Amino acid sequence: MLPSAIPTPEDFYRVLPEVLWCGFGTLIMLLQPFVKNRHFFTFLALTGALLGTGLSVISGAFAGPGFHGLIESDAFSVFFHLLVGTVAALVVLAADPYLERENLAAAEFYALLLFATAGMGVLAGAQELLTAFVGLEMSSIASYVLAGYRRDSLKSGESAMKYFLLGSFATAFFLYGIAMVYGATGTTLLNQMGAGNPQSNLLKLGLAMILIGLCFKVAAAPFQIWTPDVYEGAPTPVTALFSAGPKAGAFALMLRIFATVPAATHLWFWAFWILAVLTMFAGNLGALVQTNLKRLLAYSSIAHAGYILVAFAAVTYMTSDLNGSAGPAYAAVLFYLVSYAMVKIGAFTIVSQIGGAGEKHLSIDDYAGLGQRQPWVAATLSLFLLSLLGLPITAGFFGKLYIFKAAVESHLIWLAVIMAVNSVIGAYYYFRVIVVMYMREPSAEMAAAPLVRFPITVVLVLLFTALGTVWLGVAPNQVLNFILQPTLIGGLR
Amino acid sequence: MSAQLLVFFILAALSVIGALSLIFQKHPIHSALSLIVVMVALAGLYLLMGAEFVAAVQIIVYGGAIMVLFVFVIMLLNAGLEEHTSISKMAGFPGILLALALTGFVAATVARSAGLFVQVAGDNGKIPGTLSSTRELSNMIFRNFAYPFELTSILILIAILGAIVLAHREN
Amino acid sequence: MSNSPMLDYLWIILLLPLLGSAINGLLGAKWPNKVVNTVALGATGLSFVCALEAVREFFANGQAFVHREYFDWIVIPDLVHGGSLFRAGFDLQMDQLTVVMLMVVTGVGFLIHIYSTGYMAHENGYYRFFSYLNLFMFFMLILILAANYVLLFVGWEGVGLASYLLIGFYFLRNSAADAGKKAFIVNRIGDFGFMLGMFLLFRTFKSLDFQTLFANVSQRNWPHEPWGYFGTFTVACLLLFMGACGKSAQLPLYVWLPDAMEGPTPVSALIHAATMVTAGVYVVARSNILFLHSTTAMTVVAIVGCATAFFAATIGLVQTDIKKVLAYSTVSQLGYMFLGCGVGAFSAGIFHLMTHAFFKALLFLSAGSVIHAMGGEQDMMKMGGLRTKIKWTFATMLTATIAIAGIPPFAGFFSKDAILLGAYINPNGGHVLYGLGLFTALMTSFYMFRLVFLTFFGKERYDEHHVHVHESPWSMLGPLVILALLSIVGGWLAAPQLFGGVDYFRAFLNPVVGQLEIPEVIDGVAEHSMEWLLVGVAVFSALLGLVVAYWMYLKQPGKPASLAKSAGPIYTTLLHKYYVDELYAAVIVAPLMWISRNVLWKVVDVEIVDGAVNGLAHGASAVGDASRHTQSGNTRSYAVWVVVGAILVIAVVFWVHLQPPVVGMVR
Amino acid sequence: MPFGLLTVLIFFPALGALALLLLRADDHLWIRRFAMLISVIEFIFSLLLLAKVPVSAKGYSLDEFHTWIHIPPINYHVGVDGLSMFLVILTAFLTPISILASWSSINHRVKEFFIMMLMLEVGVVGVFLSLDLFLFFLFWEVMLIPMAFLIGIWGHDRRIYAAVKFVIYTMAGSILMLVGIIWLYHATGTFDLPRIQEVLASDLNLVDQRGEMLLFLAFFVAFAIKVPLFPLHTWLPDAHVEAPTAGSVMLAGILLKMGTYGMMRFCLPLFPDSAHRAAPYIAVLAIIGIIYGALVAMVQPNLKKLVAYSSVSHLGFVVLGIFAFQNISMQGAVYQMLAHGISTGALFLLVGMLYDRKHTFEISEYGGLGTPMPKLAAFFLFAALSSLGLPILNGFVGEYLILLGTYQTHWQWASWAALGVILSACYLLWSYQRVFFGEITHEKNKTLPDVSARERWILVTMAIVTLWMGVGSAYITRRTAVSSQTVIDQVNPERLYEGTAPAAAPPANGAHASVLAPGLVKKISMERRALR
Amino acid sequence: MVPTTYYIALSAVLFGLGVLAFIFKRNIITIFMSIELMLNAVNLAFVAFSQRTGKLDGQIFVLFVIIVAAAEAAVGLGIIILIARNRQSLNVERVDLLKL
Repeated sequence: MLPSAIPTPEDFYRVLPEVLWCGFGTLIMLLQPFVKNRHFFTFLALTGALLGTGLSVISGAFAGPGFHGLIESDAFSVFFHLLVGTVAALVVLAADPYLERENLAAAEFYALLLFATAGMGVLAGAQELLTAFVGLEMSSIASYVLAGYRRDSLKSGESAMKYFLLGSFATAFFLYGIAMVYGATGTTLLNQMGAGNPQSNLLKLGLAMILIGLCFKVAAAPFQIWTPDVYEGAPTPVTALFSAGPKAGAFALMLRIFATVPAATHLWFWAFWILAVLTMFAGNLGALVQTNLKRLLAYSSIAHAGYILVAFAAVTYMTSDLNGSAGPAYAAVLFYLVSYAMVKIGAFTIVSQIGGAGEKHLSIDDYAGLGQRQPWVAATLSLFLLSLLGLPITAGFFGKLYIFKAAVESHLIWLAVIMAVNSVIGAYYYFRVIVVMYMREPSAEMAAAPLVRFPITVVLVLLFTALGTVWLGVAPNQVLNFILQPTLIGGLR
Repeated sequence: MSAQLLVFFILAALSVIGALSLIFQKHPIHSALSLIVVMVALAGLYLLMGAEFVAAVQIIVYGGAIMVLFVFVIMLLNAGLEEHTSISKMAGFPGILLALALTGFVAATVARSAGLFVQVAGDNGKIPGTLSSTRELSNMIFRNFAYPFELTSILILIAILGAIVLAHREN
Repeated sequence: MSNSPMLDYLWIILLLPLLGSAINGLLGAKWPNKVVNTVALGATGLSFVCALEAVREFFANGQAFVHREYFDWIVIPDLVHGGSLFRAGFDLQMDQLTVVMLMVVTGVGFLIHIYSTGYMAHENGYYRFFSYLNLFMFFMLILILAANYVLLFVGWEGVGLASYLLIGFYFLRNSAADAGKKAFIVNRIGDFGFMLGMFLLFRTFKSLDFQTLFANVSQRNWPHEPWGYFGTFTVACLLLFMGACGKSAQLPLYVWLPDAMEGPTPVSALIHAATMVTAGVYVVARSNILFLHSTTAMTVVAIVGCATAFFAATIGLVQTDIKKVLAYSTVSQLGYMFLGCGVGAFSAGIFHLMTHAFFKALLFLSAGSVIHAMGGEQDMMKMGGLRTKIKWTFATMLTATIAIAGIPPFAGFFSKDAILLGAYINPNGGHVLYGLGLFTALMTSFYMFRLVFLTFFGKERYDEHHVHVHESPWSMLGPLVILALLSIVGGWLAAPQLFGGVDYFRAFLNPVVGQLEIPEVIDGVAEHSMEWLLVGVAVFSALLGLVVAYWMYLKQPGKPASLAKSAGPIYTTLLHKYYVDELYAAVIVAPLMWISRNVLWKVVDVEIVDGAVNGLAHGASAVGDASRHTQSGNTRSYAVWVVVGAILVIAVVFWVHLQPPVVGMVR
Repeated sequence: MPFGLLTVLIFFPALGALALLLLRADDHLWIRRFAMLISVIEFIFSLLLLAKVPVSAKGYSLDEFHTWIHIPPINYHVGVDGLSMFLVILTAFLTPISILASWSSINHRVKEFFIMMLMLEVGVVGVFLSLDLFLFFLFWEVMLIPMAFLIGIWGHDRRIYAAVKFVIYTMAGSILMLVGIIWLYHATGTFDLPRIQEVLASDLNLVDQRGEMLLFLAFFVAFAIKVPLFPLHTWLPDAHVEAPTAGSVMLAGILLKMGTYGMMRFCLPLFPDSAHRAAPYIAVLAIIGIIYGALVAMVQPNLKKLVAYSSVSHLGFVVLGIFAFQNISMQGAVYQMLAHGISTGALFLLVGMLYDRKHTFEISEYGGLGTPMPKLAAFFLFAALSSLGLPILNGFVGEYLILLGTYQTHWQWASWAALGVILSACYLLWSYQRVFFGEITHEKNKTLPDVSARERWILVTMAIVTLWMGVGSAYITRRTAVSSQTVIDQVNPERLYEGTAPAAAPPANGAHASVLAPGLVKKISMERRALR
Repeated sequence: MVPTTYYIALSAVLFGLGVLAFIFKRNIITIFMSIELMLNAVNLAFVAFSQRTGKLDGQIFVLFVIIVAAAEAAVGLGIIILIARNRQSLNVERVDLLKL
């Protein structure tokens, strides 16, 4: 009995966000020759992003496998759809003044952004490796283009080239991994992989290769090497997207694989342990010596990937420990991704605004005296930095807390301690930025320059992210309840 | 040695030689041609395995379209002989050694896991009739894998869009 | 209402000087001297009157022990059993010993206040001086009225503070400031011992109230600690004695007292002669029950006292500063008092304390009068022949000298004799102590008469054009005269039975201090004849000192110089006070400062601790900086890193099969 | 009423800071007045505690409980006992004092300054009142930022270095404490302090010995850094020297106490066995700190650094008192915390006043100041005396009780620590002499003005409190008795040493009480271990 | 009949050579080609496994990989053109503005 060629309506509901994102992306492309007003596209893209995000609730209502089990609509995927959709909407808002300032085409940018978001959405819902691969490529290829979007800038082009070459390189690994897993298990459906012999070296190797590919995407050391360059060179709103969106998607897939495939969960914990430690140190130590804020934030996002990997180590440990429940560890990952995405987008948006035309003012020294010149901006950036640092009443604190908790509950005390040490190193460079903003006098050039304007869209982004950061830091209950609902975690197992 | 095996070895040798040639050719156009050799050799192997449709696509799309694109770009950019710089110390001896190590390990692992391959259709490995195979392929693409297939259209759209954005020269 | 109101309100006695101090200190700056006088004298005078009244009531009540609790000062409630774990109340008590001290402190203190109004009349900071002086009175009264060690310690430290302030009264002079600081710090060293002593007592007896503690000791038959046994009593007493050494300037903590002469002379008289420095003796006497439980402690007290007496006297022999001579004399006499206590003759020690208060205060005040007359000159070598110019001063000074030299029937004779007798009959090396004490008496007589001769006799060695010698006002002479009278008759209170007297003093103190029974037969000789012999020897030695001084300083004025030359190193050593200050500076202070600065601060703190911290920070930065080089910007290198990562991941997946660690949790 | 006095106490300054935000930034006078008003009202609120907390109330009073976060169960649980009550009052007292002290010396970014002061108060009061471990940690961290800003913005030349050092040091400790807190939560299933105590007490096997020690250390190190205990103290001199006067006062007066408070509140009751095992080492560190801090203070050429090092020395006493596990010494430690807050606070105020006049902390730049400014000199002497522990001033009571209590079980510790009593006299009097005595060596110093009316008010207030605490200590010790007894009971359930017997009896059969008492603590610890 | 292992081994070798080429080559276009080589190796593996398992989805993958490769090629060559225009060099080692 052949499956029907016509997908059922339910199937469409389950991929509604992707459909909407792709649809709006296409729509924007179609309208591009006819509409000159760039704000119109902003509006359209925002509508699309938000619509897709909002309607992911519908796909959540039709929980279950779709398209013959290739994708799965569950709370988990809804969560990630909400996340990447919100990220996309925020990036749209943040990009509007940026594109205008840098005189870049708006329509294509938004279209690519929406396609990339759709790719991430696919990644989040994928239950099958090929679908995941296509989703990954959607987001990746769009990302390559976005990274090089400032064509006139040497750095932007270089960023795109590095991202593209190394990204494809890693994708090849990922793909090879899929091939081996397929060879070892005869299937690419995640939930059928249990059939394979978990002791099979081929399966191990395949999963390792997949891990390598994903680690590249989430910038885990020693695959993090591309991150600072690409982040620095890419247009700043794109950097904001990179640090939040694709990472979330990749982590989503990683969670699915390493929570679902039995062979993948068995004693993989050392790999995550080592990767986590390396990543944390690589990010934090690298950030210590940075003078460019954008680059510093890039290193910091490496470090945060490391923290998330700590939770992964806990996840894998828990699943290998028969009595343990990995629930809190999953929750830690998810919560962290939310809090982190919010903060990073906010921070990069400010960097994007302060950077000025041509992104000339990226050095930390350019922020000297910001506390006096633009107190609200400085306060907001400080809030983000403190959240990254993990100070209480910010989202970052709870994020870190849950990871610590997951690590401690998995008896990974030393990992927790190493993470603590890294938090302290991190505190140093985040705090240094705050110090510069508040405790240094501005340079003569910056003092003479007019105040940086913050258009309404950017203010909206900042308002949303800042309030979200505080909200998650003060009352994380709702988000936690959502994350911890049994269907979300149970859906994975 | 069976004829199939012989053909396999010839094609395998061809592909490896092509790959090596890709590496050692100085001019990109030569490298591109070497890659085409590899692709053709692989297409032959696909045929050997009975995957005619894939072999055809390999030749037409890969060897034809994509590689032509490469050659076109090489010509467009008027790329000359490869500049032989060695700025990266990492990519010198240690890099090559590491790459070889990786290759060796992967090859050894897969070679030794012969018994671990999942087998579904018996040991003969014969794929049911080629004609039906293509038909089944289309069935699978449009039924089982309809969703990713639709997604690839978006992917192509992205690629077009990207190419325009990147290569488009304003005025 | 009680029929003894003053005893119920004992705190008034000490509150008055405090009020005086506070009023003068806070408001006196803008007042004329007269008002300041009125307040200060009023406070002390009233306090003296109240003390008299209290003493009267004490006697009227048949010398019953007085103990009044006013409020809880420090209290740690015991919540398990009720009551308190530790209580240091603001409790005052009065017994015979207190009476003696109270009379001495308020009486002499009042006299010196009067004297000061004359002496300090032309000084800046007049109000400040009286404020400090009253403050001193307050603390001294706390010290003697306190009913527990902790409150006593308040007075103890408080008088140290007052002493610090008064020594440093001329704070523009660095030497004065130094001396004040030195006094405080050396006292603190003693207090260190005192505190530990208290702690040990509390640990053993669970109380620091005199009444409770002494009752416990005397009623519960704590065993006596023989020589060489370091039990609670011995250790506690030695620690307390350490505090006494600091306060009463005994070896090896005496060094501050001579320097304390930087303060105004009335201060020297009051604090550094009559009252504060005797606090150590008072504490030892107060704790006599404890000391009597330990042979070791008693012996140490006796030895230290005797040694100090001797040692300070030798230094006194050669000093030329009139106040320094008196200072060493004070140290020496304090040694005597301790000798008395140490041999068990507590009442003799206290008696000497009292007589000493009279004549030493007198000596200082007279010396002050001399200095006043000489316009601030203190070097005896620049005086001489003052006898005729300041007659009253001379007369009083001579009285005091005779008293301190131990010539009967002046006060010093009786008290010193009692101590020497006590030493002589002490079975533990008493003869040695006696011998040293006697020799010290000889030296005392010598240097005191030397002082008198140098100052009042012989040729005038000062420039008459610049110094206008004049007699002091009656505000100063009055107290001198009163004290002179006391120096003469004070001793008769305890005229021994030998002279047909009744030892009132001893009998009076009997309930408080353990008494030394004078055996019927000493060394096989009947007691009285032996006593006569001892008295004779003592008087002889005093007279001998007088004669030698006369011979050396009046008959043969060149002799001292030539003697000094021939004695060479000994003389220099004495002149430099055995180089003890220098020794302390070289052995303790300098190394401590050097180590603190160059090792602890600059090496341990800056280099090691901070260095480690900064080193960690720098190390992290260095690693960060080093890791930069992996970030070469070269895509090929990056690719290699990806390969490295791939190999790493594969290697871990394939070869790391360790079980995850489980740390520390059983659950 | 859903929220009670304690909530008001914690958040009232935050409200004030928020309101302050609305004032015009250039209206300095009203900003100052308003901040002063807020802090004074807060002080009055804090005094209400005295009335509302019964003297002999066991456990926590006025506690408020609101659920906050479900997973993990984090609650807003605050309460007060004798221990925290006075620390809160001290905080509320020193804040207006500091604000008054900054009245004219802070002239730029005035609004931010006072906001930071009030936020600091929020954090500190929160730390003292939290009964939820998590809440505690939250306030602990929140307090960090305003303090860092106070140092970093309004500090002196090397302010940034000092601020960063302060933050990093504290973070290093506290993040480990966070791990410890989570571990503890993992073991007990709750963050609620009273609940954790119950759980730990009811099930001795909950945490094994090694685990308990690790937990103990995780907490202890964080607190020890804050105290600061040798050798974790090097941030303190830097922070103090660079901080503005108000910052120094708050830092020395209150922030350091958070460390010792934490030890009493968490280290001892939660991990009694480990506390016993670690006590000898900690005591040694405390004693080293006492002596070392004093010696280093002695040779400081910088007056403010001298006072800073003196804090190291004084806080060493507190730690010693805590780890002697004696009610007397524990009470002494509590008292010393309060006393040190006042006396060292006063010293810093005075040093700040000197700085306002002369713009230097170098002792060599001063000298002979007693002549132009007798009042300041008098106040300084008063503060110095209270700091060096002169009886009837506040410093004595704490020090004395600590040493007395410690001596009861560890005479060696007390003896060594008592050396600090000598040394404190050395460095304080010596520096006093160098600053105020002698002839004036610098011409400019001759015309320095004496204390102004505002400064006099500050100093008089401090002096009165100093004196009152020195004389009326029983008022406080009666109120802290229950709490410290509770701590002792938790750490030392057997209570072997403190009998009721008003006076010990002499040993029977002539056997003699030796001064060298056997190590009773060791015995207890072994007994406890045998129980497991 | 050729054992699947042979194909897989060949694919591994080709993949490795691709990796090697990526590291070894300097010209961006050639580096991109080496990626294509790696993808080809993957394809070989897919087809081989597909033959082995007798399931067709392996071949489907190959088709998808080819589509993706085409898309990548379009974008990649676009990027290469961008680089070449901006820098007048195709040597990947010369493109190192972003570093440290």
